[in-house]
Amino acid sequence: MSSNLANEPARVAEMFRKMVLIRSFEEAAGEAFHAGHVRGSVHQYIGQESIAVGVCANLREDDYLTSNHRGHGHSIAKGADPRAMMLELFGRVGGTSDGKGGSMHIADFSVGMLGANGVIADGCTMSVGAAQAIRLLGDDKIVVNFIGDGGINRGPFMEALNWAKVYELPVLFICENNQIAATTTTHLVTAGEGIAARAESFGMPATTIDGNDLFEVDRTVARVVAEIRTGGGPQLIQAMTYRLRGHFAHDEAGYRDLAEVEAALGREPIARTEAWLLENGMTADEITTLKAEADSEIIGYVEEAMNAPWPDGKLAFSDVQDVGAPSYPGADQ
Amino acid sequence: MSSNLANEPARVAEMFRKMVLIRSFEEAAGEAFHAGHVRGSVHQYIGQESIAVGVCANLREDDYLTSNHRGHGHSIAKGADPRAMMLELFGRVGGTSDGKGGSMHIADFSVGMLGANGVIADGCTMSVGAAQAIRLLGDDKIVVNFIGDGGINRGPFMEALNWAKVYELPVLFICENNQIAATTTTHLVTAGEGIAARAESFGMPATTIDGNDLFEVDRTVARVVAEIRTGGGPQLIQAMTYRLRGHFAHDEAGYRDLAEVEAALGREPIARTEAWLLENGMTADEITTLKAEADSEIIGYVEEAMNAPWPDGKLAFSDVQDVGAPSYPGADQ
Amino acid sequence: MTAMTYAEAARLALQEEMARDPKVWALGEDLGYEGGMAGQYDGLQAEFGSDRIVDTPISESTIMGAAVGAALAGTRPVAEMRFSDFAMCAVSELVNQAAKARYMFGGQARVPLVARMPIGIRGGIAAQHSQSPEAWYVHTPGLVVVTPSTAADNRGLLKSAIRCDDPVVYMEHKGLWGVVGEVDEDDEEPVPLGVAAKVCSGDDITIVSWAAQIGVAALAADALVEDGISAEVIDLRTLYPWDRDAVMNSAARTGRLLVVHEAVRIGGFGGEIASDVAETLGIPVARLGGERIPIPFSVPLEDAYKIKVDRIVARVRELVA
Amino acid sequence: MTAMTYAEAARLALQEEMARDPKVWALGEDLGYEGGMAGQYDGLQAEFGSDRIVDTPISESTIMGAAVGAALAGTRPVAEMRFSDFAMCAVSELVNQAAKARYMFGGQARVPLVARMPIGIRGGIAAQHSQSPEAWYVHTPGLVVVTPSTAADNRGLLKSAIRCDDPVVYMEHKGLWGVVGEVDEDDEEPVPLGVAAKVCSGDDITIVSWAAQIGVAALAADALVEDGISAEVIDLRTLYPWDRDAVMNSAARTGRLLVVHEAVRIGGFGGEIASDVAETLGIPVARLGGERIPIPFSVPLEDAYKIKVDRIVARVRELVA
Ligand SMILES: Cc1ncc(C[n+]2csc(CCOP(=O)(O)OP(=O)(O)O)c2C)c(N)n1
Ligand SMILES: Cc1ncc(C[n+]2csc(CCOP(=O)(O)OP(=O)(O)O)c2C)c(N)n1
Ligand SMILES: [Mg+2]
Ligand SMILES: [Mg+2]
Repeated sequence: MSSNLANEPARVAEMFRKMVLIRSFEEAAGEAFHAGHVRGSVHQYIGQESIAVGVCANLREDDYLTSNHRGHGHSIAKGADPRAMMLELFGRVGGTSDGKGGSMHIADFSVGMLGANGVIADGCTMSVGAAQAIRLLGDDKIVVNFIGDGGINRGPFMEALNWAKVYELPVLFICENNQIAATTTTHLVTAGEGIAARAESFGMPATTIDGNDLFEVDRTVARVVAEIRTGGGPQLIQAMTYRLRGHFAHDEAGYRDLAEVEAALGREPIARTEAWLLENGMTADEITTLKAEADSEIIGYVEEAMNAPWPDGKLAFSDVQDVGAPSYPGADQ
Repeated sequence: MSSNLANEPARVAEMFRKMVLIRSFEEAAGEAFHAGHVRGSVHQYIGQESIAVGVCANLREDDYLTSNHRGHGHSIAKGADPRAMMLELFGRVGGTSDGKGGSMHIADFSVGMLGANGVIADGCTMSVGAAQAIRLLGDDKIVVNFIGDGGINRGPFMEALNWAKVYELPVLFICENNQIAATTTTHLVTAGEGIAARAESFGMPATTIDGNDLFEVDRTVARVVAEIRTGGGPQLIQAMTYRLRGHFAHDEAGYRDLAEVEAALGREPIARTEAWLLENGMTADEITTLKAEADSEIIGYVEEAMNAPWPDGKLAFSDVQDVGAPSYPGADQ
Repeated sequence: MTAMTYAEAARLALQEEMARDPKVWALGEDLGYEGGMAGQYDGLQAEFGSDRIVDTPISESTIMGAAVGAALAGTRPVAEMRFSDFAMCAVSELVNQAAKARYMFGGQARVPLVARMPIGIRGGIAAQHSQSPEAWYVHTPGLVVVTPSTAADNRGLLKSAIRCDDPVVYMEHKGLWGVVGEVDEDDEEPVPLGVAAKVCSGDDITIVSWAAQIGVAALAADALVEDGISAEVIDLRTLYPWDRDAVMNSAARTGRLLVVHEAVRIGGFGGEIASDVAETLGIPVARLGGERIPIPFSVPLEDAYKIKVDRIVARVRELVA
Repeated sequence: MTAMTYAEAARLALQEEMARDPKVWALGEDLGYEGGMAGQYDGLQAEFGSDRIVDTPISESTIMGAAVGAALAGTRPVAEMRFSDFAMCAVSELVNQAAKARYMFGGQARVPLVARMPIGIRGGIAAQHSQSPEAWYVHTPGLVVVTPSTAADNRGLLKSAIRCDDPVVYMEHKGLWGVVGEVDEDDEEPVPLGVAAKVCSGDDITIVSWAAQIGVAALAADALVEDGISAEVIDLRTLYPWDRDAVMNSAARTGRLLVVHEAVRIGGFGGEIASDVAETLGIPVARLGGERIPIPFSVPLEDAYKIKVDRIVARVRELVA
């Protein structure tokens, strides 16, 4: 694993802790889904944790993040509260959206997390607008948008690349290339040399990195964020990775080549970061403890969620709009 | 002007005749618009005639063409009947759409002209589908799509580029780069090096040519069409040109730099082709006659259109759909 | 008669039509391996090849736009949009192009495509995956709109939709994918477009509905028997053209009309039916539909949106009282 | 009072709001030099700079999507779509994102944007430039829908739309751009959303309409005087929320209702109003709207689509008879 003089073991340990927390969250979310406690769909981020964590370690709390359907990891990394997120998945009071949103609509505006998104690539166009708002308000925030390697083929994403560069907006697009979109091997439906070449055709600098290498993510994003924040214009980072689970919790991914999965497990980011930490002063015991703490933190949230009150049906009628707000129980006339 | 051993003077004269016919048509359409005979909008093709004519000279009648808002030239070049087109502009019986469509909806399916289009870039996605149909039906037709340099920034066009290359479809995209979109100088809203670089980023061969040079258009399209027809996959040609008139007939183009217009007039395709013909055996008299014939042909259509019957209001209710067809006069219940 | 699910019946219909007519093909995301969201394309790529069951990039505009172009060029594409919510990424292609090509070109074109876009609540997939925008497309000239409610109808109506020379917006209800019904496999006749089905007969009130709401309406009709109220339930099946004669005849006889749909009530298609009946017959009319809120995620919130049996029963009681 | 056109009044409103609130900005194609399709942005780029009147690429999805993001991030964008037909290239951004963000995120977000998308027939711009899809957006939870019919309202309602914290679909009518009306420049108060205006008073029938159709309805009311029929014309101005009280009160008094809109009648918003009135008051209702055909190009064909004075008069006579 590549290293870096700036790699402070304490800092790495903290990033590692977040990665492990995401992993625990996702395992628990999957189990809760299979146990029937969580409805809808749950797209797990397992195997990609180093990307969200490495990216967000280089953001300020007031920077914005826009995400996609696979947004749990992005949210936790940006600072959203995993307890409120778990309550949301369970549809309970106290959830990030009070049960109105669910897994695909996690958001925490207090930490700049402007929302997961159920519609692929719509978050991309929203990002460039958020960046225009930043400019208009005279702030030095930046916007980070996460997009998958399947999502890059939607027109709005491509429009957004052009737009970001035309106005030289402070946007960082992170394409998490896990090589698959649902059941589709993306290179089969992606013409040309891929997203980096496309971004460059818009005049946008693009860097391809090993997304499972926390240090490479950290180092690259640190540089790129600094460039963007100081007015360097938008950039794209393609983070190569691998989706270790099915597309969503109810997908057994039978289409996956087992040898490929096996190989990917060997490049999985948590074990790699763990190995570095073991070489750099952390003990196996400390790591075991850290993981157990993460697990028990998350299990606590699951238990809390399981026992938390359901929202009152009335809540379904709030927060629709101010003008012409619906009334409960609603006139059936 | 570049030349080519294959340039048969008779063939060039025939292409020239079509260019002149388009010019006459567009001048007449503009006049009819200003005189109040033609309603709606009329986007003239003046100054770009060599592109449509040079492209279509290399197509078979059964090849498909999809166009945009500036479709008169494309239509005439593909073989649509200018008489029926003029009747359509005037909204009269006998128009290509019997008065239902107007300038932005000229089509002639009998010669593979699948329609102008009032929505920018929607024709691009339709093109790749037409190409899939060709493949499914086992034909060796190709599809040509015309797109402007403003239209290339719409997502559906970019999706279509990817799509065409993924399935290696027989599609030729012609980007007519007249450097402007309505009143917007396109390089100001187009990031990167432009459309050729973008096409290449999708793995699609792209050739940039002087679109006002009939011979360069002819030669390039001949080569590219042959490659596409024999299974070479999609390509893009960027034809540099200049819009000599306003965006539409009611636009005086006051935003135009007069020196630029002056310079563009010097590169205008009809005069350039004319010069070649004069050097290659055609006499000035013959050219004068040819132009006069085109003018009088078109003036004849204008007069006919002016005197042609209006469609009966009932016709508004036909050709909507088979199932649930509206009835005339329509029940007001 | 064979028992099969709504999804299996749709698969059968597509398979039969693809076998019958080589010009029929389908395009969309994950149709091959996944076989569609509910297995409605299972095995068809293996049977017909990847040129006829086309796995596409995530490019909704082009899925729909390509279908329009392919229809203009003489084939019969089925454009699978997965969710009517995602079809909102392709509205121009559907409404500006597919719906208008024939007309704008003075009858030169035909656009025989099926825009397949499931609607409705499946449970917990919330605001961006549960919408029922059928009223939009009913309001759009050029389009036919179909909303099957049973396995047999999903087979028979999909066949009609594929054979139709007009663009058809085909809206399966996601909540019905797994519902089993009897299908007569030997009878390959399509179910005609524009013809309603009578779910149960009654004399006191006509209840008009479609898609998943039909099951709820039928239960309500059962419950009303205890009140001595006999309700006639009509499944429109096709929303445009809707079977106006069937509705008017029934409503003229019962003297009361209630339209029930899962879609939002305000601006919903129930307004068309109710106002048409009121204008034509001058009888009491009423509508039930979702409140004008996005579909929420959590169980009690989603429940608060749904039109359940008790609400239908209560409304009918008021009308009949 | 100053006489100005509908377009000039809109320009004035935007200028006033941009001067008042530095968070207000606009984005769209050709706003700078061209000043918008009807001059409704004339001179504003010179006054406020190209960061606040932004000339964009031809990227409708991003015009709308960027507006959503910019609204979430604390500004008040006006997304100019030029034609409601082109806004169909950005339906997901409007309906899946703008309309739902606040709700899906449990109230964390506000989306104070104006999606400006002119509707209607201007004359000869045919099927892809003349649509009136207001009913779609009325049916969409989260959205406010505004359709001004006069210069004064275009100023006052645009101001309200810009100040509103909800996403507003603002639908000017292209046929009204050049129509002159009196505007009180000194009165900077916005016209409230959701409040109808009485165009003329009457006792025999209530005619509800909006946008360009108001002018036609008013002429019809004039013509009906000769028949001894006194018609009250109500301009809804806002379609969602529509001023139900004003309509119900008037209709309860006159005892008859006619809704007239330029949009296609079938599935149009007239169905909502007529059925609601029929359900609530049980009085005779009727609707007039365009036939379910795309808007054709040629004069007699376009005329055959339009709802002219004589048709309104005839329908009212039937109702009052
Ligand atoms: C516009 C749209 N089309 C289709 C879908 C359905 N869908 C959800 S996730 C997904 C695959 C996404 O793949 P990718 O972008 O690579 O992200 P990943 O799942 O690999 O993280 C698809 C097709 C959607 N949500 N939105
Ligand atoms: C989707 C869409 N957006 C906007 C328009 C309005 N419009 C018509 S033509 C035009 C400019 C097109 O420029 P370009 O593509 O360069 O073609 P040109 O007019 O130069 O031939 C615009 C913005 C439209 N017709 N469709
Ligand atoms: Mg992926
Ligand atoms: Mg141009």
